[in-house]
Amino acid sequence: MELDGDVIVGIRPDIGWVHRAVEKIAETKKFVQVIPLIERPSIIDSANMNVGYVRAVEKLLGVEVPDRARYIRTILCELNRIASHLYGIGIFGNMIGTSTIFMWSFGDREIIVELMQELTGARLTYSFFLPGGVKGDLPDGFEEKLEKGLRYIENRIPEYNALFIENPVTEDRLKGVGVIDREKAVQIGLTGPNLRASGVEYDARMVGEYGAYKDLGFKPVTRPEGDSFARLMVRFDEIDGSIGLIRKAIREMPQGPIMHERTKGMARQVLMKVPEGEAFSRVECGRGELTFFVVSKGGDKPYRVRMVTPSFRNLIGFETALVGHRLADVPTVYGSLDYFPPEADR
Amino acid sequence: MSALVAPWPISLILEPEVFIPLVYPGLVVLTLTLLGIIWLERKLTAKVQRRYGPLYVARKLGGAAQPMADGIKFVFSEQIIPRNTDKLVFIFGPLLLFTFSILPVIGIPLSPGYTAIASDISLLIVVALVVIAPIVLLMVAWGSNNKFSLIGGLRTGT
Amino acid sequence: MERVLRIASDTLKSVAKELAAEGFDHVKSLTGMDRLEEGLIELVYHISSYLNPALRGRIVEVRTEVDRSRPIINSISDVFPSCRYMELETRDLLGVKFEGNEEPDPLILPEELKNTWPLRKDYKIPEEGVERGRKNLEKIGARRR
Amino acid sequence: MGQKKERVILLGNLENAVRKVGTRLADMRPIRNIRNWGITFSLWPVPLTTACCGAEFAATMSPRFDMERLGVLPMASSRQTNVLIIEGTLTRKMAKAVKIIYRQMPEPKFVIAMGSCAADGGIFWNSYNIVRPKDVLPVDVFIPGCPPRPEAVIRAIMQLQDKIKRKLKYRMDAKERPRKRTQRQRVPRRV
Repeated sequence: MELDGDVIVGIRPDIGWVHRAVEKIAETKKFVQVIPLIERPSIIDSANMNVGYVRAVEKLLGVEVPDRARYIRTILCELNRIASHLYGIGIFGNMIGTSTIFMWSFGDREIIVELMQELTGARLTYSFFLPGGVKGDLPDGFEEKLEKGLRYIENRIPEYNALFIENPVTEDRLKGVGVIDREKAVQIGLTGPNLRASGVEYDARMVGEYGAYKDLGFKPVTRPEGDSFARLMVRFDEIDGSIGLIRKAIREMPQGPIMHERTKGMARQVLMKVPEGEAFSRVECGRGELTFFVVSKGGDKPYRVRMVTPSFRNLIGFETALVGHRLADVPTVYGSLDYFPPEADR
Repeated sequence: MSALVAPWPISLILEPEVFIPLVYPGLVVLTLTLLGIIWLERKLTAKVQRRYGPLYVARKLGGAAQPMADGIKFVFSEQIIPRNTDKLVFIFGPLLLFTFSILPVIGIPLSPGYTAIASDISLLIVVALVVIAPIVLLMVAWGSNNKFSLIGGLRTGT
Repeated sequence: MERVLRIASDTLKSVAKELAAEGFDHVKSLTGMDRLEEGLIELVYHISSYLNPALRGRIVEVRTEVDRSRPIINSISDVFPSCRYMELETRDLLGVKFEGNEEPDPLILPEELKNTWPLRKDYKIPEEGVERGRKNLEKIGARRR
Repeated sequence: MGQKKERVILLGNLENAVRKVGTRLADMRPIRNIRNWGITFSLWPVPLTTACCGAEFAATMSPRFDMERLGVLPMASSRQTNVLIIEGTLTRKMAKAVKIIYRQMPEPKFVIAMGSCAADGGIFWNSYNIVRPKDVLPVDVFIPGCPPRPEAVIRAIMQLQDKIKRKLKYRMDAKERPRKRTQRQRVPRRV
């Protein structure tokens, strides 16, 4: 970061601190073993990572997921998105200095993590989706717990507004800081809430062919301003959107099998030979759009797994947002772009 | 009164001349209130953040001994003096900073009958002593010979 | 994938300009694949559009090959700035030199792994597997079951 | 009176003498207990999130598994901390930073390696960019799990507290630390 006195003149991100070579290791593992591997980069958003890879493998296999599995996938992905947004808001609050918001959002996130543990058994890394379907069905009594948890989160959001959003200190620090306008955001290829906060109405859930978003009638949330405050508010709006999606998904949950016949049972999964070919899939993670490009040479190990994560594509947002601002604005913009280093370095 | 002359050391402590600065509004009570305030502040921030504060240190008192535990830890931890700093200023800076921030107390009348320096210009003394603290702060910032701490010192000093 | 364009490596910039004119505005992902047998490195660009509602759902896949011993190609980060860091990452991991987008120090790898190009197929890393496990057991002299 | 007798006072190396007396005195029964009690209940970790286990460490700080009950308070500057928690995988670049921070910490310092990646590489064991923390730092407590649950992190802190109560010897500074031979593993052997 080059400074002229207090004003930032130039920025060159120095990443690679958490580069653990996921793509190189994926070439030494079987197709099913790659699932826990690609979840580790963004551990707080692992269901969306998992669904991205699994969609690519399903395209290679030419397998269609039964309806009930699609709905269960949507529920877990949306729950994970709420937890990921609460994590981002918590870190953002901590960077601005209000550690109360850090504690509040992490405390509320525990409710969602508890729900996901109820459904899948794990706190953070679920590996719940397999090529062809979902590992387990909804536990009984899950609907009431889910409804209770979601109502709790809905009652908590107004308290966040009162303490954090309507408070003048936050507005002075966030409004008009780190502005990325519409054309610039599209040109540098931002993704996720950062893109929608600059007024671009694009969400991979609209165009992606995964989950039950088309049947649930999903519409993205956008804000025109494009500054740090808009990015924060888009995340809060998306939490409400996700709560609505989950409730609708639970109401319209179809009956039926949860796994495709050809890939039922762990034995078939492990010894699965994927036919030769390439598949590209894109999925909306908590932080943005995640794309997978899986190439298979017919063996039981992938030839090449390419994974471009949202934080890696948001990395370029720092230069446009920060140049010209003061040194004190760096934490504000860093938190608002919700940059998660392990996800960017893979 | 004289029948109750206590043995020699206790009657010395009970003398008002010694008792006031040393015990009541003086050192002992001051440190106790200091520890109490630190403990209360940590408990209150925890209560605002919907969690317990320090708890298992002295379970029955609700973690009251936490400041003492921290103090003991600092007493026994290693003093690191970096090589390229100005040794003298680096060591005496914090000491002076603490003394100059406590020093104005001598001008303040602790109880109706008792002040350390009983004079009619004691307000002037207090104001004069309070002014010195930022200068010592800059000395501390200058002592550690590191541009970030210098910037920090300038920002807090002015 | 609806549209796949296989083009020679030197016409990449002109194709990128055409796509930009057509309404595509960002690169979703740039994949570098090392084809050891044919002695080639294949670059796959996935380009799509945010603003143009007609093209929003469609992704164009542009594929070019570069010779493995002399992997040089001109960069399209001036047409699509969004792929600047992806090009730098491919340079670090695969050794493909993008003219017009050079940076002295590596983006993702540490200093000592600067020119090792780990994603190439000839850069081997220890693999797991039953045979390897058995060899370790013999090394320890474990009783053969 | 005659000539004044020269009295030779054997001073020896004063600095060493004071150091020895200090360490022996600090290891005496009453002082050792108070010191160990003080250190166990105020373990302040460095907020150094090396990798993805940081999410679970943050969950340990959150209201539900509140770490501050045990007196653990993440402190900003590494001068006031005495625990270094390596949260997750240690890459080569991060290992250099961790080494610098470890040297900055004052002496009674401990290292907790959190997660199976920090124990022995975990799921990234065959990556070319991974360093085992046990080759870089003397590690006191390992926490299994990927990511370990917050209860496991708190159990590790309790284990560290027991370890301190049982066998912490007083050392004035790093010079007296017993040099344990840590075998250097340079690059994972190429197959």
